[in-house]
Amino acid sequence: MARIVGGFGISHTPSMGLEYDKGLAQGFSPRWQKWYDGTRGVKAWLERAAPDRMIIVYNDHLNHFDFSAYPTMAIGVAPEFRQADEGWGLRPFPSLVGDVDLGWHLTEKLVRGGYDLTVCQDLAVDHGIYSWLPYLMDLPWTIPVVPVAINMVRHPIPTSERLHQFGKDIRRAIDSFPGEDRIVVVGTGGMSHQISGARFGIANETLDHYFLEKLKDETEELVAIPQEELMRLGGTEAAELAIWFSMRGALSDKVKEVHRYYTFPAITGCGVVVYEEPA
Amino acid sequence: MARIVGGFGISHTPSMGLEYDKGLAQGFSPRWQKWYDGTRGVKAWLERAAPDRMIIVYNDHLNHFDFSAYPTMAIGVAPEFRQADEGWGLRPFPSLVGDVDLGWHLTEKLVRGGYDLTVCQDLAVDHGIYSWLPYLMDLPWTIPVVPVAINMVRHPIPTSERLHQFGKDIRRAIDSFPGEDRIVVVGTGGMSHQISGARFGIANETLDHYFLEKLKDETEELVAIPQEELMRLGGTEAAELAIWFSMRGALSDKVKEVHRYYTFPAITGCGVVVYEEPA
Amino acid sequence: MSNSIPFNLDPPGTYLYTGQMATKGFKLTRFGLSLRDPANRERFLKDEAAYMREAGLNEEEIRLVLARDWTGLIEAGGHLQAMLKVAATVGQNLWHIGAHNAGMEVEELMRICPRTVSALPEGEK
Amino acid sequence: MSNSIPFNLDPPGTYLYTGQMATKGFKLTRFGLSLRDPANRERFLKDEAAYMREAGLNEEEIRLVLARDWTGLIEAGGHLQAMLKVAATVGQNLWHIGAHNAGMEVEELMRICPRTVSALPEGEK
Ligand SMILES: [Fe+3]
Ligand SMILES: [Fe+3]
Repeated sequence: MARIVGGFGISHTPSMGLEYDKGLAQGFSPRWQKWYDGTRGVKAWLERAAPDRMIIVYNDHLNHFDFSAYPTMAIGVAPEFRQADEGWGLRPFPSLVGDVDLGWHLTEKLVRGGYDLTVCQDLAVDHGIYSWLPYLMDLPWTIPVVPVAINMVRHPIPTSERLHQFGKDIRRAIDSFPGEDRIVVVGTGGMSHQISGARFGIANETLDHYFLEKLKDETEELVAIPQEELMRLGGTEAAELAIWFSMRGALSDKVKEVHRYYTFPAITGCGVVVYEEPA
Repeated sequence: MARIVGGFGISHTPSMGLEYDKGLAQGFSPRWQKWYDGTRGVKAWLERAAPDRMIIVYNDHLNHFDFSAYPTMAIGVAPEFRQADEGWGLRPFPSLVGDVDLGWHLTEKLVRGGYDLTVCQDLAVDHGIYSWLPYLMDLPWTIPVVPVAINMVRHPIPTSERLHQFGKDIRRAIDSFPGEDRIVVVGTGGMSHQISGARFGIANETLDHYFLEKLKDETEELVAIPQEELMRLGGTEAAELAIWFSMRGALSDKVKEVHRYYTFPAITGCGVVVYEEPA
Repeated sequence: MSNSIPFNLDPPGTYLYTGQMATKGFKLTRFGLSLRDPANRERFLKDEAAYMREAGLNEEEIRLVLARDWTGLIEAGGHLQAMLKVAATVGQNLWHIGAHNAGMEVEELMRICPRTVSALPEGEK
Repeated sequence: MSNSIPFNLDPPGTYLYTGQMATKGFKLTRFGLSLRDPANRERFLKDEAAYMREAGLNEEEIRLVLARDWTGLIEAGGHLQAMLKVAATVGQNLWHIGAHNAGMEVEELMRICPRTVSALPEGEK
């Protein structure tokens, strides 16, 4: 039977990706250098974890979907997922390899289990994944991925409870996936930040550290925080932290934290935490 | 507080609409005349019920959505919903009037209550609604509508249990909708039929009558029937009967059946049943 | 059971449309649905093969469409609703698809429809 | 609390994007997102007003875009992510939107960011 060997939560922002490209070309700014250094442990862990497949719960930022039909939860099931043009051209990275088999398996289990997934056989992925993948995984990218996009751009968004339960149900679905494959589950969403309104630039590092500290063992306590409260204290985009609950829910109570890093380069809290399942 | 005054379940098929147009122009075929006569009681009831708003749970047949992004459950929230061109041109009917206020209210309650709706601010509606609305409601169509589209074109489809619960949760959402408006809830899906494979044309009238007979008071018994069983006995498209459960779930235990009709004009069971809430 | 219609969901009686079918027939279905647009219907009718090649269909899929092999198309993952658009565009309809699937002439199929069966879920009579 | 950032979600500090905003700003958002396509960016830059009229925007919305009135656009229901595409197309960026929203110059905003606050959910310290 397939099994989840670990997972990580990680922030994403457009600048995280653009600064990386710029850094490669003309040297990294000190603010951002720290972040790329701080995530090297994730890359090392990922190589050790050697996943055969990955599930990435993320959010789109109106870069693929639009309001003609905006899904609360969408799953990508296709042989590949191209990069979305966010309005300033494509970055020099290839498409993601899609995991059709695991994608349909999850779709079957999750839809029949009460999740109303929109199934995308054609999906372009934005900085929600592209802003961190390039420095966590060497090219060529060969590990097939199932992306799951959660609505965070317009309220109502799904509750923290539901996203946490979603992770648990992903885990249950994996239990019945045939084979011996090793699976890593990622949850990615911004930490404290707000990028519109007069509160633009709000930075609550205290909140972010508190979140990283509690995620592993005091998950329920974090899940119980109203999303309004996360937004009030950490900025509207801090609501994306709820996506991390899906990753946490997909892992067991027995995980070990093997890496954690946090910095605040510009206008967004940048954090990462890696959990590993016992062998 | 707004309240649901009743609802109905009704079949839909493309021919039901096309034969109606043909009938108006050059006289009705006897097979179909029966159906239009049999639904007159629904029209009369609808006039008496005088709804201020309507919720219609239906399914699209790859006429609006496609597999680039096919939603398990989609809600339309827009000022109008145009008719979908199914591949043989538009029929001479106007767009539906959309109910933006009720649409967002339902979206808020249902998404926060654990339904992962894809919200459509631009939606074209196919024969799922257009094949019966023209003879149940005089023009101009003024009652604003919230359409909810359920995936029935590709498995996995949502379970009968979930669709039934969905109706109950629609009812709960209406309880908190301000005003005194009268609301009618419709569930529409084909009865026994299968339109591909060597079993093309299968007609299980026994099953359809059984369904119509039990829907009001023995709902749970019907809900418990595996959808595979419905398809095995009534043809693959009989799975659409599960949509009727959402209508039933939105109504109370105290409804009175005020109209029922059934016929089998060609290759699809055509049935309708109307339930009215006590005053 | 009339017309010996089997009470199971196996081919050739039934082609259940699953995710795997949707992956296999993704381009075929997309092509069929493109014919919801009148302008595309016109372009397709002008040169069927050219239109399909542009839509990314492979040679086998193109052959199936040109042959109006509705059963083969459904087996190849073309969704019935999408193949129905193809049929409508070339002047055929649901009955042609059904007859091809059922292995009979359209007239014969129309004559025996509705193919009445009578059965209730297990444990009911 | 630095920069006197309020811990609430009211305007002008925060514009929560709700369904009602999405209805109000549907065309505006759709217009902004159309600029994800390079060809549209080019067409827009050639004649902004003409492009916007074709996109169905009303005169007030067009005026707001021409004035780069990012705050007015957000109040009109233009989603930030969509307005960001407009900004990028006209050579501005997120900082310009933020500065306009915060009522200061870009340089000033950049200087005071990150605008550190420190607070935990109620009952925590
Ligand atoms: Fe984000
Ligand atoms: Fe149908």
